[in-house]
Amino acid sequence: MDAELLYASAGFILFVLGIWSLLLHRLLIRKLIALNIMGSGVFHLLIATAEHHGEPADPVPHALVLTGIVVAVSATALALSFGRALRGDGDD
Amino acid sequence: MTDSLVLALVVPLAGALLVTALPAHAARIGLFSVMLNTLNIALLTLGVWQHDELQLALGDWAPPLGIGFVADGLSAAMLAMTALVSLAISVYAGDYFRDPARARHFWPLWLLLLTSLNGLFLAADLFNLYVNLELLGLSAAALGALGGQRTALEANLRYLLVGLLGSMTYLLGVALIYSGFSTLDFAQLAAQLARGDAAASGLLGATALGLMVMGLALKAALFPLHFWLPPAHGSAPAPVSAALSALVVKAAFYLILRLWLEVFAPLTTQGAANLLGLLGAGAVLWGSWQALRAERLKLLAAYSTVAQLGYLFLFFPILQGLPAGETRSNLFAAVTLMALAHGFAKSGLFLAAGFVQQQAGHDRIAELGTTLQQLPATTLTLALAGTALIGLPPSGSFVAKWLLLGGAMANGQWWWVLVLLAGTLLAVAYVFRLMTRAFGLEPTPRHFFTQARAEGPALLLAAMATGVLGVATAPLWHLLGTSGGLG
Amino acid sequence: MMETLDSLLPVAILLSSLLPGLAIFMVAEDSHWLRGLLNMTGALVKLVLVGMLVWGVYHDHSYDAELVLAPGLSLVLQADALSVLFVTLSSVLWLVTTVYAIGYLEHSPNRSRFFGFFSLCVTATIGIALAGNLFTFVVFYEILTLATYPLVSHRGTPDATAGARAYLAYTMTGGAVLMIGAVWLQTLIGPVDFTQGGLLAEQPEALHGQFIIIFVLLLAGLGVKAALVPLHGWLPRSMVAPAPVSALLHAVAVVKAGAFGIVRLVYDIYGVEFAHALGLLTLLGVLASVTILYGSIMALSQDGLKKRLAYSTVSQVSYIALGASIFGPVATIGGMVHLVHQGIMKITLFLCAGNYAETLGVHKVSEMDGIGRRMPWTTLAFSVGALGMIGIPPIAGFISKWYLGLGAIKADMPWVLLVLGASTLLNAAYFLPILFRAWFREPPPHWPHEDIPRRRLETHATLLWPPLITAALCLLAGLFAAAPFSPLEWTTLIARREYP
Amino acid sequence: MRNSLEPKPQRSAALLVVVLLILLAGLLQWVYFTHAATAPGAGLTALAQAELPRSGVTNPVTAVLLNYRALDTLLELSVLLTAMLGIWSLGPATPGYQQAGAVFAGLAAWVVPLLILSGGYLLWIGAKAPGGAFQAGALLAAAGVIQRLGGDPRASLPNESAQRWLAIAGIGIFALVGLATLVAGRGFLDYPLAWAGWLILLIETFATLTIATLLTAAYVGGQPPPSQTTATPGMHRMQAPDRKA
Repeated sequence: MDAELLYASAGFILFVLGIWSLLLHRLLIRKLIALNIMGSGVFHLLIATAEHHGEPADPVPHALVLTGIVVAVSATALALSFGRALRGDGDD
Repeated sequence: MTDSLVLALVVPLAGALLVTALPAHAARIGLFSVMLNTLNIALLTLGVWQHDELQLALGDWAPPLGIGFVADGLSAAMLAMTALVSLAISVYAGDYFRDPARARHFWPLWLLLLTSLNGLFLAADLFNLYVNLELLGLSAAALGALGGQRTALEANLRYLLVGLLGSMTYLLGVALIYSGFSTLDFAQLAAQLARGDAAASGLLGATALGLMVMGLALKAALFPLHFWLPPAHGSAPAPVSAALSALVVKAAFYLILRLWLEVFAPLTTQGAANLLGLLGAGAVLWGSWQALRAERLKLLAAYSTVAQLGYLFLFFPILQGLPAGETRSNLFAAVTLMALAHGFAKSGLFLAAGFVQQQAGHDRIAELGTTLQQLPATTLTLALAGTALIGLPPSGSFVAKWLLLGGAMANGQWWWVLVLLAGTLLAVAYVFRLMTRAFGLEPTPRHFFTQARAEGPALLLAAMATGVLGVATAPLWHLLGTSGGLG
Repeated sequence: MMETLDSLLPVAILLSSLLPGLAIFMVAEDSHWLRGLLNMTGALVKLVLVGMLVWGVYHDHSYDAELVLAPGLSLVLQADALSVLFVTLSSVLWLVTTVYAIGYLEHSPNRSRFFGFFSLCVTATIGIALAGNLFTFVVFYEILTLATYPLVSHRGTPDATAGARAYLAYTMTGGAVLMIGAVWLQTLIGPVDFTQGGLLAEQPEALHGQFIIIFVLLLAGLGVKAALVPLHGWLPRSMVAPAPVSALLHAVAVVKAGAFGIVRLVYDIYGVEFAHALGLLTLLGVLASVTILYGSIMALSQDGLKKRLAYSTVSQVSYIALGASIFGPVATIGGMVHLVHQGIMKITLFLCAGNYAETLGVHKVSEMDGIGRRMPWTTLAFSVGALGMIGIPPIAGFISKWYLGLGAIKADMPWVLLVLGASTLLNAAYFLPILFRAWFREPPPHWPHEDIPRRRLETHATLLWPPLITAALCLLAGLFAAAPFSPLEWTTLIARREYP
Repeated sequence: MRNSLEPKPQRSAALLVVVLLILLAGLLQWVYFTHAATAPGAGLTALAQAELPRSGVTNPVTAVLLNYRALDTLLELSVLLTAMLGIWSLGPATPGYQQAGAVFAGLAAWVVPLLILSGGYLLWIGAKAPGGAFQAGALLAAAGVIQRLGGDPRASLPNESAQRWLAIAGIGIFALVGLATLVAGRGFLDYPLAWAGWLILLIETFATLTIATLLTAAYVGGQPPPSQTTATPGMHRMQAPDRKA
């Protein structure tokens, strides 16, 4: 099996696992990890897409992944901050 | 002329940067940027009016390598509505966030929100839209939590997470599209799909469309994915609620409309459109019913947003079933008109509700009688907005509903008529449950306006929905290029 | 140039009450003077403009203003003979009622709100009268509902709120049904322009079944406002409104909007011949007859004066529908002329009832003993209105009944005569006792609530003159029925155009 | 969607979700593999390579990020700014950590300059090879994180006002360059070829500073405390670090 198909396949599985974890877990931190796993899934797919046999890798999906990562970091940071504000100084 | 496309992004963004750097002058710079944005959007709309469509390849890189911006009639209409609503909200917010400590948080986020909205209505590139969607989701959630109460934080955290789930789902669709079509550009994608080279591409495209629509439907709070909306919109500060309900969910709806009817049109089926319509019907009934039962004014307004979005989705199955022609283009204009009218009405309603809440110290409907009777201008605002929500003349939603009914009948899809009937009567009930309290034995207020800067913008917004949009619809039809015999 | 002026006239008539109405909302509560000025200017300007319109229409001038909303969907204002009839009635009675209301509400709360909506209400009525197609009609019909709701609940008491709620429930449901019917019809045949002689007769026969259903829908929607039994429930309950509102609601705006709509429906959409051919006139005639009898019977047992008048309205308005349901020009004249006659008679009665309540605190029939001695002029006006309702010549009501009866005979529908006769007897049975009490019984030592002391006049001049003027109009319309521009002559003109 | 306060989902609902998700996964796999087998997309490799000489850089990814699709990057920076503004709006920063001991301080003294140096290198090399503003900014932010862990409550960031300027600098320069090309009659972010390399470097330099500031500020986690605060001793709580950094 080609590497990129494996990547894509793994990407789909990661994405679905992410949704599963997001929907069925209660803790914010798990939900955020789940969202990031979903993101990784999509990025896997994009990386797989960039691969074309014999040619250099397609730079566009790579750039999309980089942009996507920054966006995911931003969202995660904001959500964590929400969690902290909600928790106040109480327990986690 | 195409400069205005870029400026639509740069003006609010520059404003956001400036108010970030100079928080002491946030209110002034912020209001100025929004005014400048309105002016720019006016120019843009004028450009679309004259040329039907404005296009731009950013950095002079033509798609598929670069990002394209396209402003057609639909974009221009949404942009113009956004510009006017945001101007009114900004004037109101100057009064609402008088505390400089809150103002300095509000303005930069608000201008970033405006940036993302303008970007969403202009970008013709699936991935650029994703970035805009995230910008929108983050700024909206942060704005919604500005009130600072626990309920607001919880509701907006959930909103943020739901938004992220939605955008991730959307992004997976985008990735699939790129893997299959090697382009992210609307026009190129539409052309490839129209050629319909291989069955496999169609399957891939349909799956991607499904993912994207699902993600966006989550963001547009389509029933039953609406659960996050009422708490988030009900707990945000009034100017933010206005923007969230009038503009933010509308942006997600706009994208669905654009993708469904334009880019992916060759792949959509009547069955799928029926599903959207069915969910819309559910939203109309459920949202209206919940609005009827809501005990707080802002919650009522939020549930009514769920219902009104449902109306917008009712257009899909009917549009799908109609052949190209006058009825269909009329109906397309009608859905736009409905979205605009709701945008104006709901923002006016939320701003008025915010003022009522400030004056009364609460927004429990059962105890609002005194306050409503003391505030004639605000009560009139609520009444005008309510008229548009019900869809009575002279509101834009009445015209839209008339055409929707006509479309359903022309199509033989009778069942939607019943949904509309039930939704209308429920809306009458929930609007007048509030308006009834405006009549009582309180002493007569001496003046129409109590605080013109807070009440004026809301009244003007509501009057746009009920009044202006109810009679002056011809320009919209012209803008959308479906003028037929309008000349 | 002439073209533009012609299309501007109907718009100007609409604006002459709309603009003052919007301005009045903003007027500070204490600025009586400014509010009065806006009100009176609007009413007088409207009257002048309507005068010009009457003159023009009489001379076969056509007035047309169109605002296109979407392809196939326009707001059209036009003036034909029928709309002029209603416009004139509304604007004359608006002026009278405004004068009355200024006096009546002198010290009551929320005047800016009241007069604002009052003007909007008249605007909507004028819009209904001038509507050139079904869409425009529905638009103004719904606006009328919205504009009258605040007037019904104006007093703010629990009663008023409940009355307004009932009003709303009936009219909004009716409006929705009307809208569905209207859209359906438009989907079948395109824009429904009001056309003399109707526009459905030429449609293919396959559609006739749907036309019947649509007629029922439209009639149901219009019947709510016209208070056709069993859709009349809101009307007695909305009696809680202030007297000028009741007067306007019952004599002009709301019930007439419904009745006028029925007339349009029969004559200018379906065409009376076509409606007859579909058997729809019988349906309408039966409904109208039932309503006439039911309203009169209910009126008998009401002690509240306004309630008795309200049930009388239920009954009397259906004369108009009855006229429309009889095929033939004479009955058409009878029905349409009753649009005007019932209006001026009923407004007289309501204004008088308001005078009794405002001056002496008398609300019930049983309190009216000897009231004619304390308030002779008001009672005189009341008597003219009441006798007119019964149909005593030479008062206007007689003309209507005469033509209706004659029309029924010509159309070979003798049972209508029975309805008319029974109704007349019932009218007499509920009005004559009032007159007897008022004129011939001894007045009580104290009136329930004498608010306005007797000076030179029995009550304020602004309260006294309006009913006297409308009573005079009732007499004039009867006495000079044959004069040019009388309501009768005008309806004859309409009927001639309807039955070529 | 549930947040942490809601009850555990019903077992049956959970089962339904799992079944649906398995179906979704199956669908995605099937659709993708069918497609990849019959009509794989060609990608934009050739086009991106062909236009590379006109982009001002030789690293195709950087060309995409800062030239072909520069708008994405401009908006991405705005997203990061939004996150920081949102974080600031949610309240003040948590107190810093206890002053670090000698071992950590010694390590930091080694690592921080190294990080800064590597950041500079990555920024420069970005034009030709993998690297660029985000990578460089992330390294600088890592340096800030280490400083905060070592006891500096502000993570080496300057005072609030300067932070605000730093936070917008990269986006501002980006937009200004765009406006400049617009005024010059070329269109927004349409760099003249001769200047493209330098303009991209200029943008990337400021973007690096901004990214570093924003990431560090996000890590600090709230509106900066007024100046001359000292570390509050006794706080050991670890914050969840930004994974990407």
